[in-house]
Amino acid sequence: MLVQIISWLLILSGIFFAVTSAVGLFRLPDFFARVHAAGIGDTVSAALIILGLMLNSGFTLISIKLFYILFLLWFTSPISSHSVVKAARHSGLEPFLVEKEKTNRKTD
Amino acid sequence: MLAITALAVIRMRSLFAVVILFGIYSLLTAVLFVVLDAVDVAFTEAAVGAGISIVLMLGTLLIAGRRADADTHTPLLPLFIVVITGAVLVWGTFDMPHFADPQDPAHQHVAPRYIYDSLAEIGIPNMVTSVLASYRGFDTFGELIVVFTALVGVMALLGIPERRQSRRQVSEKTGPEFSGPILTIGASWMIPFIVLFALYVQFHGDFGPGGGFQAGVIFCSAFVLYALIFGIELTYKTVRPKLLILTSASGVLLYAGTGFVSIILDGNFLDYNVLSNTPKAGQHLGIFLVELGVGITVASVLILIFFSIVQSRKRRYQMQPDNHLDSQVRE
Amino acid sequence: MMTHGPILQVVLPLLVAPICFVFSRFHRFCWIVACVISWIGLFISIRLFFQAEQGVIVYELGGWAAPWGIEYVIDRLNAFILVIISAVAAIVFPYSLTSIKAEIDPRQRGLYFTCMLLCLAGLLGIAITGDAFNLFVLLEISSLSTYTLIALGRDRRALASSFQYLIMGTIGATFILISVGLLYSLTGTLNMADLAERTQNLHTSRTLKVAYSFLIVGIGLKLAMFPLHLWLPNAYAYAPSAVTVFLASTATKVAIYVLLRFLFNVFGITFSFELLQTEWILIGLGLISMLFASIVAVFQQNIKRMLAYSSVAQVGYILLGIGLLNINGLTAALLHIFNHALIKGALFMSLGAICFRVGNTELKNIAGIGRMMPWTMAAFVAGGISLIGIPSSVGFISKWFLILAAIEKGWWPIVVIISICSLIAVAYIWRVIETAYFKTPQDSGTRYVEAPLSLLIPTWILVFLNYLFGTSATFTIDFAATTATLLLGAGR
Amino acid sequence: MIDSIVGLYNYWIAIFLMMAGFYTVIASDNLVKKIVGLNIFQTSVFILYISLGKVEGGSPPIVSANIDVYSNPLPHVLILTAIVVGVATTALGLSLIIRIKKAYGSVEESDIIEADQQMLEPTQDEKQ
Repeated sequence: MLVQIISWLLILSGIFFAVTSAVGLFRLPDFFARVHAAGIGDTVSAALIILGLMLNSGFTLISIKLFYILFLLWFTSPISSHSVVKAARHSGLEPFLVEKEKTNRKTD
Repeated sequence: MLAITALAVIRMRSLFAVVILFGIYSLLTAVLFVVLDAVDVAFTEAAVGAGISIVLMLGTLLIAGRRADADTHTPLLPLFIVVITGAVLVWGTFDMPHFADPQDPAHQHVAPRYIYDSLAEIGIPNMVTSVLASYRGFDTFGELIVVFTALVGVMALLGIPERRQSRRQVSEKTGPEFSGPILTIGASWMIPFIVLFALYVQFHGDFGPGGGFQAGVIFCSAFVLYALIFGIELTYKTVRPKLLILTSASGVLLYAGTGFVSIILDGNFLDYNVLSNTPKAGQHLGIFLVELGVGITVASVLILIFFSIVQSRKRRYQMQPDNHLDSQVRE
Repeated sequence: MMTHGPILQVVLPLLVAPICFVFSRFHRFCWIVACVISWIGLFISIRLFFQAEQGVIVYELGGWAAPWGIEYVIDRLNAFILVIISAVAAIVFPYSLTSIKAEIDPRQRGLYFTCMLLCLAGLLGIAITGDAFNLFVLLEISSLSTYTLIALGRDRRALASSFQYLIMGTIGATFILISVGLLYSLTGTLNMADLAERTQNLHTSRTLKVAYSFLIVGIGLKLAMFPLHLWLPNAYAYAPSAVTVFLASTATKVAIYVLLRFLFNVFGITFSFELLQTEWILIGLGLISMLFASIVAVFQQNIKRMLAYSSVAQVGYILLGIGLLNINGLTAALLHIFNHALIKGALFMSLGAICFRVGNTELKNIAGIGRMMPWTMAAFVAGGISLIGIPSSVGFISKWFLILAAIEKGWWPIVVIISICSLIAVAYIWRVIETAYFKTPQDSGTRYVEAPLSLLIPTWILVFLNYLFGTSATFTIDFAATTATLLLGAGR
Repeated sequence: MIDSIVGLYNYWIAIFLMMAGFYTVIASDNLVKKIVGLNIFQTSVFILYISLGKVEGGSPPIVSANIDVYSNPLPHVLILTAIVVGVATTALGLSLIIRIKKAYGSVEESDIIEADQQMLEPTQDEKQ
């Protein structure tokens, strides 16, 4: 019973983080901040949800598979975020603050 | 969701976005396929539509440019044609058997044998694999030939990928130096797992979703990742295009050879029953060989096509204009 | 081994194609292998032809019985198509080696033979299979290799026309796929014979009608039926000559075979003609394409393109023959499938020889060539005569039966239109002859020698066949008439 | 009526998607977009097929001990084949596009038609 409650708590908080990251994806001012928001969704929320599901299913084959998924996600999604940002930097996109500073300097 | 994505594709003019949206569309379709119980198909659609097709399309975009011009001609005629066709189809559905009704003729005639007898006749639990490789084995052979034909076509058009001679031509924009430590280490950790997974899918196709084709696509994706991170030149060193040409042909020959062996052993073409002492063992052996052939060919064909498209950026093609009177008497 | 004839017919080229692919750098080797395979194929198909006279041959692939497995069915109709395809292949393959020398890059020649083998196998497979979905797969094999072959043309327009064909061809194939899906949902089977049986009591179903119309449109795209013919002239005009010969004399014929098979056997006469009255569509489209394409052909500057339009017109004759729906009409259609393969084969082959020397087939560039390359031009003239339909050539026989069929129905206007189209054919063939024999070259310095024998011999074999089957036609006529009777009797 | 709407809804969605893809193929000027449209068209036909194979209450067609109703495996097999055919066509189409880009310098259909007509014009002048 306690396991059930903990698992549901984990899943719910995972959902909360997922929603946060979705909001961030739309509301944040520039590309890099949005990648950051998406990163939350990929790592924290996915991890919480999967942990919750693992507790829910108990010690079975499904749990092991879920663990593999978690491992894969934690391994790949930071790398892919990294490469997306790298590509963006490479193609000349600059963070919002840098841009802002530049415009400020011009107006000064 | 699917409809919105499809409509967005029509409206968008950034080709990059169009291609990525198509990937999303494919993934959504794959999810829909899982809901509709077609796990094998979903697997393939995800691997092909959201995987290899996108890679090839993006490779093309590198050369063809990213933006589409605004459509110049009026869309009225196409719209008219499309509306008429759609209306005819919808009209036609009114006499169709209803969705998911077990009494549909589609589920009454041929399918029950596949569902209820295939375990006894072929001996493997995944019905899709038994139908694919045995009952309708010739379709799969045809499918393999289609992939092979595409390879021949791409190579005829874009030239055969070759290793470059001089080492200086390695461009500074690719290769491990460019990718940085995070990507290189990440990729070198991932690639063995991808290959392992491909092998699992290849040999587990009898029991779960998967099979030669999916395995081939996954295998190919490992090499695409390698090429993206470590640069195409190193990839050529890892796996030589000539070797791939050989393996792509040998996969087809393995499939056809299985068929011929069954002819020699006094069965019909692709009749696996005669391959071994008992029909079931024969079916096992036959399906194993055939799936192996599919896997080998698909993997090497897709890698080769990827190489060709990537390499074609630098290649030049001579095209003679049509009206050349200067071509004098030959011989 | 001979009981495996049906499968060997298709699989031998498929088996050799990968070998050719691996050794594609040695294009002479590929050529020899391809030729040998095409001759073996011809031998097998002739054997099958005589076997099929005795009764229908059924071959179950993988040893699974029909509706569950895929089966090959060979009756008189497709045995006949098989012979046409493999005979054309057996002549075109030897012809190719010299012909592509002038037109294809050396590195691509081995791949060219690989593609030709794949295309051949695909076409043979379409003709032989008894399974609706298998037909789609084989159709794609032949289509994909065809797109490649067209794109191998030297002109950059070959690329654009190949792409256009790829789009239209894939739409056509997808339409066929939709139709097969609808049929499957109604009947639960994919086997053609089984489909025929199970659609019998579904004639009022709207789904069946939609499946039928999608199938006709899909095949129509492949067939270059009148409003859907746009891809054909460009594709034929810019493809390498040997490819044009092969496609013009086989690809559309196979599509017509598929049309006949579905109209008469799968859906049955009662459904396709008595209920839906398809014959009017066929007659209408046939007449329009005859008139329209013939007239457009007269104004072409490129001879290959001109003959391509003429091909659209000839498809019109065949559709008209089917649409007349009596024994004479159907006989004419079947005869014309065979005869048109011979005629267009001979014409495009002689054009290929001209192209080999001149470098292109623009009308203005061949002025005075009749005296420089007498044998080649003579073959062209002989083929042209046959195309027009002058007695003693094969073209005459099929037109004669077509006219007989129209008279039998009492439709005099059709007879008039057929004669008008023949007159237009005289006009466009005459333009070529006039330029070739009676005009002097613009640049008097250009001299061309006669085409090499490796091109002339295959061309003249086809010309000879044109007149052989034109003068002693009893065998073909008898055969076509019995097959026509069978077809008309089948679906009732 | 309601019965038929519920029973056919899936097919209608598939048809709508098909037509969206079909429209992209014939209406857009850009060759890459045409290929994407073709893919959408084909993928939607796959949805139609897979919908045909679904059985109420069925489960994926892999034999396991305590399941009686399976969905129809045949459409799945057909679509596996068709997907492969689709990717083969795509690959060939894309390589044609690359060659077209190199030969014409553009992948817009209207540009290509224009370029071809310009090529024809000098020949017509010579004739006059």
